Amino acid sequence: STEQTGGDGGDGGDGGDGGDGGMTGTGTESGGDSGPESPDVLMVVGYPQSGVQLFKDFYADYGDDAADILVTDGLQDGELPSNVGNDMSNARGTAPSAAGPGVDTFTDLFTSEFDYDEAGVFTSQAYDATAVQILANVLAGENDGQAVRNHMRVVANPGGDTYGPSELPAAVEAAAAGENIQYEGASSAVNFDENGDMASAQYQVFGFQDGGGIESLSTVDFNAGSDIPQPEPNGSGSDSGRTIRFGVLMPETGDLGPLGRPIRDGALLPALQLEGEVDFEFDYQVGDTQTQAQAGIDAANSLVSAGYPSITGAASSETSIQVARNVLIDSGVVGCSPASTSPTITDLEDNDYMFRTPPSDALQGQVLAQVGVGELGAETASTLYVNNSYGQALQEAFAGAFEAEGGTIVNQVGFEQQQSSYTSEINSAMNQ
Amino acid sequence: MSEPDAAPRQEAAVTSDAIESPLLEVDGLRKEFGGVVAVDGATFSVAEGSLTGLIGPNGAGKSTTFNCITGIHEPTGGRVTFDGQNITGLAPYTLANRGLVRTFQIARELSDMTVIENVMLAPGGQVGESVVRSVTPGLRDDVIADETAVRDRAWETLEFFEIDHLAHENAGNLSGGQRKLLEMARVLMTDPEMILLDEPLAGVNPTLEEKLLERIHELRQEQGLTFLLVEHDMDVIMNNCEHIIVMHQGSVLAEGDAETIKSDERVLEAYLGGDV
Amino acid sequence: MSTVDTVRDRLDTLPDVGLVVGFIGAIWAVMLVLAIAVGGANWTNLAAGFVGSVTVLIGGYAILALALNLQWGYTGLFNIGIAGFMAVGAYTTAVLTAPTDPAAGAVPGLGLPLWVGLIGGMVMAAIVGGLAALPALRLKADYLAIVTVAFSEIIRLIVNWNGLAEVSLFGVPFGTGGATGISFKSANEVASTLVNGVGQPIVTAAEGVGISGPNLANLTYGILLLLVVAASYWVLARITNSPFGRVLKAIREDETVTQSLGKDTRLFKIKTFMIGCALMGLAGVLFRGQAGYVSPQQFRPTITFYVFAALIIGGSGSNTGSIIGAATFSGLLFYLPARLGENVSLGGTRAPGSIIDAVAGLGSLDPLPLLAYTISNVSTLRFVLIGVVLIYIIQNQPEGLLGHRNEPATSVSLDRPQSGSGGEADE
Amino acid sequence: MGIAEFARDGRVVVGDRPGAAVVAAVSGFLLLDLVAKLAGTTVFFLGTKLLGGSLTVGSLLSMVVDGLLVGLAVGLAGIGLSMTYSILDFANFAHGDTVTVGAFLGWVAAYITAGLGTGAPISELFMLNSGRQLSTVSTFGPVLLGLIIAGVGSIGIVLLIDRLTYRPMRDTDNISLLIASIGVALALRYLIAFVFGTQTSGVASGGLRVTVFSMISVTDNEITLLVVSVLLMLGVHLLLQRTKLGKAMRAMADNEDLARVTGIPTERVIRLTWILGGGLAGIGGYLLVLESGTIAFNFGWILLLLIFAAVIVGGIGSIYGAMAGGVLIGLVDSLALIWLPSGLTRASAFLVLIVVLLLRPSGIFGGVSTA
Amino acid sequence: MSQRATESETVTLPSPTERLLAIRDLDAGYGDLQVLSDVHMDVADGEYVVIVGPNGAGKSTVMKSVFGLTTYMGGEVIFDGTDISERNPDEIIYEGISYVPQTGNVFGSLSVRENLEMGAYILDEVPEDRIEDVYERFPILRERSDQSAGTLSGGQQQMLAMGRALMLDPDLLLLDEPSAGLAPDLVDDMFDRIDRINDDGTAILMVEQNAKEALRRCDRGYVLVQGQNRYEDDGTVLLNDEQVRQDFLGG
Ligand SMILES: Nc1ncnc2c1ncn2[C@@H]1O[C@H](COP(=O)(O)OP(=O)(O)OP(=O)(O)O)[C@@H](O)[C@H]1O
Ligand SMILES: Nc1ncnc2c1ncn2[C@@H]1O[C@H](COP(=O)(O)OP(=O)(O)OP(=O)(O)O)[C@@H](O)[C@H]1O
Ligand SMILES: CC(C)C[C@H](N)C(=O)O
Ligand SMILES: [Mg+2]
Ligand SMILES: [Mg+2]
Repeated sequence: STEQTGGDGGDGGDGGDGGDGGMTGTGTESGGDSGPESPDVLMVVGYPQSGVQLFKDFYADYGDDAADILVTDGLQDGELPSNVGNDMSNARGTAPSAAGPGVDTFTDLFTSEFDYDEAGVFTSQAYDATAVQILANVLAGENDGQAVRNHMRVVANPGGDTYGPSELPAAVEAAAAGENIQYEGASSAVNFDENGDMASAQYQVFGFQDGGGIESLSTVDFNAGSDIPQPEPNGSGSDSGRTIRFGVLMPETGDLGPLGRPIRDGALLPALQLEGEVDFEFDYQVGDTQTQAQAGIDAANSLVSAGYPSITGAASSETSIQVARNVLIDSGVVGCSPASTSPTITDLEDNDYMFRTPPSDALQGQVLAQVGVGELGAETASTLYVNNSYGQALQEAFAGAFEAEGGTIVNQVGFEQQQSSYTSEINSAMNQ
Repeated sequence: MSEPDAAPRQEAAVTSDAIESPLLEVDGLRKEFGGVVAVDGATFSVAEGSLTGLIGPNGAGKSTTFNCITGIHEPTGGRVTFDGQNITGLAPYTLANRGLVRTFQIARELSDMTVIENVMLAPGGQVGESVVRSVTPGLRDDVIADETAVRDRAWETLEFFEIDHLAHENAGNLSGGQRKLLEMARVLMTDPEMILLDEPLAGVNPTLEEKLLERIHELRQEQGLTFLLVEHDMDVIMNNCEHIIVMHQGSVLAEGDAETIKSDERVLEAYLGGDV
Repeated sequence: MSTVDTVRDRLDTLPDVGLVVGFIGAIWAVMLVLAIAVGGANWTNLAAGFVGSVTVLIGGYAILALALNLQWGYTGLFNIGIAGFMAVGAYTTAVLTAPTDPAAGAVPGLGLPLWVGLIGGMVMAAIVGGLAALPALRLKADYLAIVTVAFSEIIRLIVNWNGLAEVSLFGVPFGTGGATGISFKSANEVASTLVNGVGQPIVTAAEGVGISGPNLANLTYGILLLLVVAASYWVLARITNSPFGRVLKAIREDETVTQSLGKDTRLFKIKTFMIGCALMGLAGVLFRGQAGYVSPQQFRPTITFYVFAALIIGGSGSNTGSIIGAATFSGLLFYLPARLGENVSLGGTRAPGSIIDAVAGLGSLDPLPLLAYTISNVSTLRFVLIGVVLIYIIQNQPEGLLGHRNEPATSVSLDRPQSGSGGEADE
Repeated sequence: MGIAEFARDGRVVVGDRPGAAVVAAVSGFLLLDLVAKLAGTTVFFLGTKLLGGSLTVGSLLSMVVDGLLVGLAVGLAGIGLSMTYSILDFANFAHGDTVTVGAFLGWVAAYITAGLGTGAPISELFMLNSGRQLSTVSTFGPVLLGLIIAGVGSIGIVLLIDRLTYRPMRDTDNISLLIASIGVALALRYLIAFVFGTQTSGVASGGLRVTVFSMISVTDNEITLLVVSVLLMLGVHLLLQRTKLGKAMRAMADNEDLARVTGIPTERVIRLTWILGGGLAGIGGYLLVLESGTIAFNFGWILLLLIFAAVIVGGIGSIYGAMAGGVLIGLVDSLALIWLPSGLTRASAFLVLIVVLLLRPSGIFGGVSTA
Repeated sequence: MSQRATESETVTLPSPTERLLAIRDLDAGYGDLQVLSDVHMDVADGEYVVIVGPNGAGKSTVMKSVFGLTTYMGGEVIFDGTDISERNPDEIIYEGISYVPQTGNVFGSLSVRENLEMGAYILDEVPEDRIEDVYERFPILRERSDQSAGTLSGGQQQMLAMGRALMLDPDLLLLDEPSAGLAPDLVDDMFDRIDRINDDGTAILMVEQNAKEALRRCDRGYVLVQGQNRYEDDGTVLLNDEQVRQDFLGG
């Protein structure tokens, strides 16, 4: 059974137990001395900047042995251990992986164009998101949101010749000629279902490497099983010399900054790759969401008013949802997020303007639970999650799956981004 | 000081215990600051229409008494009655609206406002002090009419105090003496019944000083105003006040007309130093 | 009042209106030039976007600066809790108007019409303002400041708190949405309905010259905001140019004296605080809630300081100055540099990732990396600019751009009345 | 008589008594509740939980230690704010950013010295992202050097700012100065952001952990914070007590013209004020980072309100007040967790600030003179 | 025009060597506002000089100008042979001038004793004997030595201000309306004390509205009107001058 802490946490209907943090768990009957049991594993959903503080506080108070740690895509930052000052060898994580046919081409392109050692999390999804938009734009023949929207599935889903990242220039030529094409990407085959979600998914289980970097341990495949619609080819194609316009909306700063900057670069890569190779001009602009919904909305407004018909972004689910609701849908601009994984996005009433290239966290929760129970042998777990659409939903998915696997959830504690200390939240989660 | 141009203007010979129709009564007033007892059971009355002097050595508690009467300080004990009503501890604005106002020993002009604005601030119950009236189109005409009247009166007052040439000057740029004049002018604009003056003449040029006293007498005669005056200039006190209260160490030492006071041994010893 | 007076009054006010219109027009012109310079074929739409955004910013800051001018410029009430009062207004409106059956994952509200929400927001902001003022009235300026900023942080932390994200009172579910925020029917939506309904011919015409629907809606919204500014200005000018305003000025100077002259200063202060906070609440919804979404993040104390910067640049104590200041701040200091940074590029030089790499370029006598780094960080640097401008103004022009135009707080001319005295008292 | 005095005067006290009574009642209840929680009992009344719950002594103590440590650093930073507040007579909103500047200067220095010879590129060291985590025990020299640089560097910066900003406006009113300080705050904060970016960097973590009373465990860095701040506070106390500087400072705070007429070299006193205040702020910031382990461009700004709370609760102008206020606010911030959800603990610290201002506008130590 | 009191050109100018303070063609004011124009004044060693004039004439401004507290606009102020017209106040005090301003002349939040200690700030040690002297002269100050000066009565503050200025045993003492707000016995007392200070060799430059008494006691007097010299002469001469009496002394 779940021990609820405190008395005033507001047991919100959808968000799980709120960011309650009270230290007053009704805990054990054994009297104050021995203290209540702490969980076997602590599942943390969050973003890198908060993560640094959070894990610093965790290791400072609990050391390496108190519990195993499970993290998610949001904390897949190779720099995390060195910033925390602990090798984090007790941590495992899961994240959508890059498993598309073009992944190697992409990795080469990415590491040679930019100054990175490896292609970070969601960078391939970002590449694909932009590539599909460019193709849809070329096929539609105009810089218009509605037209791009109508051609997204035409260029991505089965039907027509297949092109991957290495053949991107050829794909553009073909689209310009008005041909129906099928883009198969770096992250996956990139097939959009009814909701604009990916039809299949692969996850990787990772650990943090000694001396920095991410170590991939294994992968898990899923087929979401949803139908892949195949719209009628209806593109008119483009005259050469046209300017193809798209925006990029990414957290260059703020909590997601360390992940956001590489993702942004991934999103810009198709244009850099195509410039000079094809007979089109590219006009793009980057907006910084600062990992805040509001700043995201402002930046998106600015992109929309500058007339970009489609946008790669945003990263954080919270921002993507708010940007879609408050900007994109009203103004008829296509959004394609390379990183937002919250299940909420699936059901967004978005007039079909919102797409994404990574899979929904409904699946990631299951993978996490398997790792927890199977690999780490945990019987009890607590969750510590960033208090937004991403954190809430993913920890819920995990908790559900974990209990389904026979485990017990001890505490579910939410936290706010970028606080100066997380000691109290950690204490609650650790049942201390 | 010039020779008194007239004998002290005594409408009625008032003695210490026979004040008819007192306008202000102070009974057992007490004020402590931490350990210091600034006012210690002061009891006195001020007759309606009179010019009463309040004198006493430095630190006797005169200003503190003023502060307690006018609501700047909350008295520790005692009772203040004005016009038959208990006003102990009422806020300054309530008192001012009832007609009891004061000037400050150290002039407190509103320095970033012009002189005329300072003066126009004073009249009570101005129509335009209501937000609704100031804003609502039809009602604003009343405001303007009222303001015009206030302005005209303000100019007259400034002219009297000979600071009308400074009307549009910021009050903060006035000299020490000019500020005192402004302070008097402002208080008069409130249409008071009684004015407490805390050393209004200190630092005022003698020539102007006479004019001010002249005006005080005029106001008493024309409008029946009552004055309570703190002043260290004995000529002024003796020649103008029909009733004089002497404070010493927080309580009233003696009361009476000029002659009585001048000949009171205790007063001579405590205050006048045999000077008069 | 005589016709002559009326005419003179008109003339007195004309320059101010002219000034404001001219100033905003000039900012628009700057935006237009920028759009033409960087927009290429797309310039019309870009211009509409720039002008629309800048107008919304100007409108929002102008309302806030006017409200602050009443509280601080006139009365000396040093309120640095603006963000908190904005939050109260915005959140009240949001909760009142958010749909009862929200989209998945969003918080339900009470589903009332927008105008009810707006009035509710202003009233609530006024009430909370009054409550905050009540105990704080006894405090001197800088203590009041600290109480108000603490108050605004408490408000923000409370709406941020998950415990109120979704609650249910008498079976009616509603909430603040916690850190996630809340979506509601925004005034902007009304503007776009307007544009897409009545204004359809205009939309068609605009699209003909390449201006997109959203940009037109945004521009319309900006102009609506300016109308709100004009209305606020009119009300505030009347409030301040009256004996009421005079008392406020006097309170600012010396409260004890004002009390001694028979003014119940507490009442005046509370009224002022309430009026000002109501306006701030309104700005909270119309400006920060423009997109139909509010979150705690938007009401951090920094916004308060931006409003102060705007007012000081314009000249505290002057209503006209408040607007000019808001325009200068939001248009020229806040908006323009960011757009410049976005649109100026240095050919092929990509901005280095850190200042060290940027400076390293200087070693090989290549200033381009540093320049590129600077340009790509211009949205950071503009705050340095704002800080420096603030210091410069307060040092060299403490009255602000228009502070010297401080009008005496009165509804009539204060010159010596013509009749009566012939100036015999003059030297 | 100023408004503040007016407020302090008798009239208000009458209104205060009920307020004070409420405060006493609430504190009493919380205390009772705390005892019940420690005893692990819960008291029900009419079916609803009245008070109690459970709380281990160990976690109470660790909260107290946390609060104490943060409080000391806040108090240390607060001394400077308190001094400039009373002597230069304005609320310096740039103080929080001075804390940040000091911390950055100190940590960059510590990082570079610690990194020399390790082959780490200087640019990464400078940007504080080489991934190295310093601690007092493992890298004593660099940490000490950083501490000194934090103090000296922030003194330099603060003097420069005074020269450029405040000195040309010596005789303007305090609100103008306050506004200028807002400008300084913006400029400083975003200059740091321009140079160092907006990310949070982890720079320190405890190298050694000791357990005292077999219940509280503290790291070497926390001990450093404790020792250094107590020593500095003592030093400041002696400085102001043993020299006539303290009195001269108060005289200046009171009436600058008169102070000049009396022969007090006002410029020198102002400079000394900045030196003390700026140095302590920088060191306070450095120590805070040592304790929390992370540094970001706006941490001082976020802390500023807490520092103000400390200074005001303690009583402006009193250095003992600043220290005690810091500790009190630190404890409130940390202990509030016993009763409040974590999202609201910071709010409770601000609430304490407001309550103190209303009940005792001169602060707990108000009126007690500095030297 | 009076036949005795001369306008501007002086009768009894002390010989240059005797001049302790010489003000020449002084222009001064506040910010952009010029208050004084072409003011000249002299104080000889040990002399007792009084300035009278209507409110706003600029009397206090002259005092402040000597001490470097106004905006200097021209002319010179020479003290003991050195030009001090553009010096800072905290330097001027070392020359041997002390100043008691008309308003704001005590440190309100410091105790009475601390105020006196501040008076001797430029000395290395607190001169206990001088504090004792001051306490002798104004016993109330001893009684209130720990009370904060801001809570003293108006008159008590005036005494404290005088006491503070005397802590350094100056060569020249500037007094701005020292008798304002004092009880009559103290007014006399104050004048007596000033006489005594003067007798001990300290030169005095004093502004007084209690003009008759002041002119009676001083060596020489100046009448200042609208920022300019109007009359100057021996105190008693001015006192008996019909015009001066009429215009400035209240008849
Ligand atoms: N706020 C205060 N705190 C402590 N003592 C005070 C305060 N105000 C006044 N006193 C003391 O109360 C006594 C009376 O002061 P008050 O100002 O009333 O004297 P006064 O009669 O007006 O004297 P003066 O003629 O010199 O102005 C003095 O001893 C003064 O020191
Ligand atoms: N700080 C100031 N700023 C601007 N103007 C000032 C200032 N102080 C005085 N003045 C102006 O300078 C002129 C002379 O003032 P001053 O104080 O020297 O007069 P005074 O002769 O001492 O008068 P009083 O006898 O009333 O004290 C006045 O007109 C006054 O308005
Ligand atoms: C960039 C990612 C870590 C974002 C995260 N998957 C989210 O949905 O919020
Ligand atoms: Mg008095
Ligand atoms: Mg004077």
